[in-house]
Amino acid sequence: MEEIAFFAGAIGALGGAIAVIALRNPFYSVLALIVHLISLAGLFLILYAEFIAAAQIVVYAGAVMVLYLFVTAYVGGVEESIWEPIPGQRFLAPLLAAALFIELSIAVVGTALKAVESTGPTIPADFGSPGSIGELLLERFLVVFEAASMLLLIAAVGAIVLAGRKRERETVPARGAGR
Amino acid sequence: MTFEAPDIDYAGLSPVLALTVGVVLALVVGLFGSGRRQRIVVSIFGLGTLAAAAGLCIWQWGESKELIAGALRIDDLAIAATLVAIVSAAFCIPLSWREESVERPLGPTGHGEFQALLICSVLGMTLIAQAQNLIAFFVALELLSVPLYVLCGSATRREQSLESGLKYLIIGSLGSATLLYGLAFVYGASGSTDFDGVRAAVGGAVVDDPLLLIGIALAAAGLAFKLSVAPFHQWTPDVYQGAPTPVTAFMAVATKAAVFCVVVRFFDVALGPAVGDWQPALAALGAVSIVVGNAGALGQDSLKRLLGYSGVAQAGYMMVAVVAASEAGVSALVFYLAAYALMNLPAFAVITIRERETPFGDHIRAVDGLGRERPALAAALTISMLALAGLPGTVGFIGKLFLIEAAVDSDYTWLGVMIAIGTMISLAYYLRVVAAVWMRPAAERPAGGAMPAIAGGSQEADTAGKGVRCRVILGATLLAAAATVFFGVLPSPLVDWAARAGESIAALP
Amino acid sequence: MLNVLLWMPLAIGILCLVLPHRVAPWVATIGALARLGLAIGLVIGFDLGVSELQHVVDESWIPDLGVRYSLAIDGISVFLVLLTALLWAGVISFSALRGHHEQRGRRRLFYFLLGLGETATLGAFLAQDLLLFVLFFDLMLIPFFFLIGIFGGRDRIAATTKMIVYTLVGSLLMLVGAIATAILVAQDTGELSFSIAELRANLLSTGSQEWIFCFFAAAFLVKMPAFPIHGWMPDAYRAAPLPVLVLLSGVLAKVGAYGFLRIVLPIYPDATVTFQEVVMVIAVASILYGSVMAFTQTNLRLVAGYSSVAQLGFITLGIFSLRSDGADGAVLQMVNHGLVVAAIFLIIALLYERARTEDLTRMGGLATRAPVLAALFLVVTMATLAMPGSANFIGEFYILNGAFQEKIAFAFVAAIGVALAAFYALRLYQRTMHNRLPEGAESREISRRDSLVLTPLVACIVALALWPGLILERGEASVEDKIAAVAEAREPPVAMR
Amino acid sequence: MDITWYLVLSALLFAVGAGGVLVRRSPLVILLCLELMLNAGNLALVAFARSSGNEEGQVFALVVMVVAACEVVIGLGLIVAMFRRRLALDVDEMRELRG
Repeated sequence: MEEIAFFAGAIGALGGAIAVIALRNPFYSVLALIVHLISLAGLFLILYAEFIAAAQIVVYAGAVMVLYLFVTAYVGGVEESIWEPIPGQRFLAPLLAAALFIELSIAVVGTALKAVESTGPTIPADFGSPGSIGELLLERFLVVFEAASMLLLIAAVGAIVLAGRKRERETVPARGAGR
Repeated sequence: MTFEAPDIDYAGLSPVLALTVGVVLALVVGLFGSGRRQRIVVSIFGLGTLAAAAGLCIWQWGESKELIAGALRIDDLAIAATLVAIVSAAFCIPLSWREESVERPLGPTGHGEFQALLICSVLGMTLIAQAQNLIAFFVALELLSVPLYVLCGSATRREQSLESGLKYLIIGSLGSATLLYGLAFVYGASGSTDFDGVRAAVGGAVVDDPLLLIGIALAAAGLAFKLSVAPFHQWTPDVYQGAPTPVTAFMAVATKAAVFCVVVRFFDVALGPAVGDWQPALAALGAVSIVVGNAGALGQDSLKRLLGYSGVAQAGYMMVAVVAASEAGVSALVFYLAAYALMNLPAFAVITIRERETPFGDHIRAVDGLGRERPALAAALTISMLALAGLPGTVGFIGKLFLIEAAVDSDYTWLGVMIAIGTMISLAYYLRVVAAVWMRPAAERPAGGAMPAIAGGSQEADTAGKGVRCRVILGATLLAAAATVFFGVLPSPLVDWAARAGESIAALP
Repeated sequence: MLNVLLWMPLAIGILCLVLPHRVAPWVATIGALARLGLAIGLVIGFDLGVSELQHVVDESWIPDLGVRYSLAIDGISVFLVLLTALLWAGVISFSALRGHHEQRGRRRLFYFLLGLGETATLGAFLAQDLLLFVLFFDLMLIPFFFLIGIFGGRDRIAATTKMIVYTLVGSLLMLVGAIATAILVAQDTGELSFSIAELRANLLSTGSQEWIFCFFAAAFLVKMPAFPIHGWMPDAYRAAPLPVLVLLSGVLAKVGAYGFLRIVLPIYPDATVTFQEVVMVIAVASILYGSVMAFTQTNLRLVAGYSSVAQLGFITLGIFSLRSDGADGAVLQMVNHGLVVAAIFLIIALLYERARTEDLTRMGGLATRAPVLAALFLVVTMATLAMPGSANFIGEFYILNGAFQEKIAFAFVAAIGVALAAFYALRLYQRTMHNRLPEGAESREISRRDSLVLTPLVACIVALALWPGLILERGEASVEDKIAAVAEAREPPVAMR
Repeated sequence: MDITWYLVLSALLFAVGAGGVLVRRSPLVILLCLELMLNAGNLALVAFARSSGNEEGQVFALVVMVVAACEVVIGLGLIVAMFRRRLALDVDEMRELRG
């Protein structure tokens, strides 16, 4: 049963990922990424990470990707052909990616760690539940939690700085006038 | 469910708290007023925050304790790196006055946002310098990077600035993702996210496990992106050139200080038992960086690009100190970081001033004949260049001396020789700037004497604020240049300070 | 005493920066003369026949790095200090008296840079700490970079950059070598120290000595400059203003030779023995190459420049004969050559004003109405070609004597150089002073203000010819001491016979 | 299921993401590829959390989501700003900063 779930999730995640880089229209790429994220959330569930899975779907696949869709729609799905880049790079990039994959796989498969080669140790029933994650966040990782919230705040400020209240045509003639 | 709030040592955490409050204050104060009044008020708050944080750091000097369930650790190394970051941020604030990107009244970035972003980046640096576990390390790295991406792109009118912001974001995120993957492997191999736990596990059976090795390699590559160590440096000159100059100054100096601090903790301490795994790799990175950076700087006509490549080379020099993996190495690193700040900031200040005074931007022609026109500025730039080249009588010489000593002491004499060779190559371009300053006549300006296209704002506004701006910037520049010479002649105070920082890492030989 | 001597030039230089244009040169002159007085005082107060260091200053400077601020003089450095003070006083007063046109309206900067240069040079001669020596050795370059780059002639920027890159290539490797020495010694003794005496007491293994020797030798040979690595010399000599050239050739070139005696022989004796022949080959090559080039050049500066290459070759040969005779002669010759070459460059400055050219082929007849100038020049020429009776003759005699005892073949070849010196020196004198006066040139007697500088200088040359013992007696003990350091590293010659 | 399976899948996703960053030119898609890489990291973290039996990896993964969100927001902000400046949304055309 677990195998079936894993392979279903894996096919979804991998298919989504490949679609992201293969599709020409960024709009479809975003949609593919959403598929990828939801499949990953499934895998997280199998790994007993309920809270992460929920956050993945609600926050990530839900909110962030919607923002992404809006921007893509606003900027316009700029069609770009994949097969026109600098000669060489398009051959080199897959090669590099393949080399990276092989290297990582060697590390993962070649490791002598017993824990990795098994299904994992027995774990308490509330492993990965919102309660136990929350407890960790507020006790051992309090600083991390606060820093992450600071990061969100500053990202919001940054977005406003970059994209917010900008009326280019009005500000240009106003140079020096509104001091 | 029982919930136990962790024990919080507010004294040790005080610099972080001060900076956090500062970010919020700068944002709130920035909402009121506009133009000149806004600039003054926000700057008072911004500089006040930095001064308070610096004061609290000095108050905590000599402490060595874990904060908040072992996630952070405040010790002399962390404080030293934080102070370098704070000083460069404080230097950057006056530089940003009348900068086109922040001064435009109706534009997107006001002084409030600008300084909030700046202080937030300092906050990230403070946290990363204290980080004691992988998660805090990662989130702090982002906390320092994300504001920098925005600051680089903050001159939204200039295409260059936006491009540099996007480029920095993409490369920075690529680095983060690589680092994250490496950290994940380190976590997987050791089963712990705490540096102590990693150290304990690495000291055990996993030393030669492929999982750990690949993890270390990926983490080193990711950090090399952030430190602009070759061959992960390609973004550096572009981003340095495109970003507003005050931001470049801050980015060049402070980022290195903070990230090198965590590199010491991560490699020298957490991965200390696996020293044989990473030492040759980092040594190679350092050597490549020295050669590539210095060679790249040779033909550059843009001063910011030149300093960008020189930064690549200098990062290589500092990498040598990490490779030494000894107390002397950490001391040398801290000394060099402080020296690096003192040497670089005046150079960037002079570039900023000349960008506004001449139509040449950051082209080397902008400083032609500076020796006759503005002797004080010329002297500051000269001292800074000579110090970067490591000539005696400046803090740069002592810094190199310290680095070479650490390298030789750890049986990496060839890296010491690499530093010497790099310095030789670097003379060619540093001296080119000095020669331009003193030995060439001033470049002819295009007819009309118009202000450069990039220096926005009206002529009127520029002359109005010129007096104050120049005096403050000039004062700070000359102070830094004087310190460069002072600590070159009497280095003992700075050496003691650096040695204390080195001693605070107990795990090193 | 040494502290005052060392830092006064810099202090007065900084003072000159803030003084009015008209006053600065005179303040600088007074300071330079005061230093000259101090240096003469050092020579008078020097204890004869003692090899120990005198007037020792020893303060802690950077304890964490084991660097001390320690200064002292001995029989070798005392005369080089005197030479430094003398030539700087000469150059500063020469420039002040003429309100030198080459200063391009930046007089204050000129005197500041001269002051900085003097402090650095004196520091190199006085330092008794290896790292302090390296520091001052490198620091010397900075003022000269600016002096040539700002006040020089055509192509000055390229020339000065070339010079500084060439010389720093050597001296940065020297820095690495110095640090490696101290650390390798510290690994045995447990205490990090750069003190030359300490390092001498705890020698390195032969293998380490050898590669470090190469770094030091590179630095010193470039500075001199010696034959294959003299590439910076012609450009820099063409571009440099003449007063600066006096210092460059008269004093700075000696620092390299001095470094061999002060540092390389005592600290790396085994390597010195290993590389003795290599350095002697370089020295002889420099003598021949320099002499031949000096004979073929038509530019006055380059004639003097290449003759310096040859003379420094002699000095190196003397030192690396590793005999006390040779080294004694080398010390004497360092001072001699400094005085002579300084006089020559000052005379070249005068000749240039009269002939409006520095090209030997377009000069002539300048002696017709200038008997005093001609007489002074003649004395200098005779000293250059090492006429018997001049101090140069004695110096070269000692050097060749040392070389004969050590390696006959080298001495024979070097002796050819002595003969060649006569050719180029006489050619220089004849072409400029005799024959017909070309158009545009005028023969004019030396002015009073110029003779105020040149006459004492020539008087020094004559005095030294009459009393070379002044230097030989005082230098002897210290030189013996340095040679003794190497002698232990060699197989004892007695055993061989 | 062995944890190794998850890790191999994660490595594959990471490689796909990295390849995408190299191949694609539109900044929008490059950002998506960076998301892929971060998510591959997340999968590895969660898998390692399972194998080591502690939840620290899961907390890490949560933080990575926040980070990813922030990077997306800033990246989109920059892209929108550039779009407003009518810049070509093509990394290869950033000629201004070539060199």
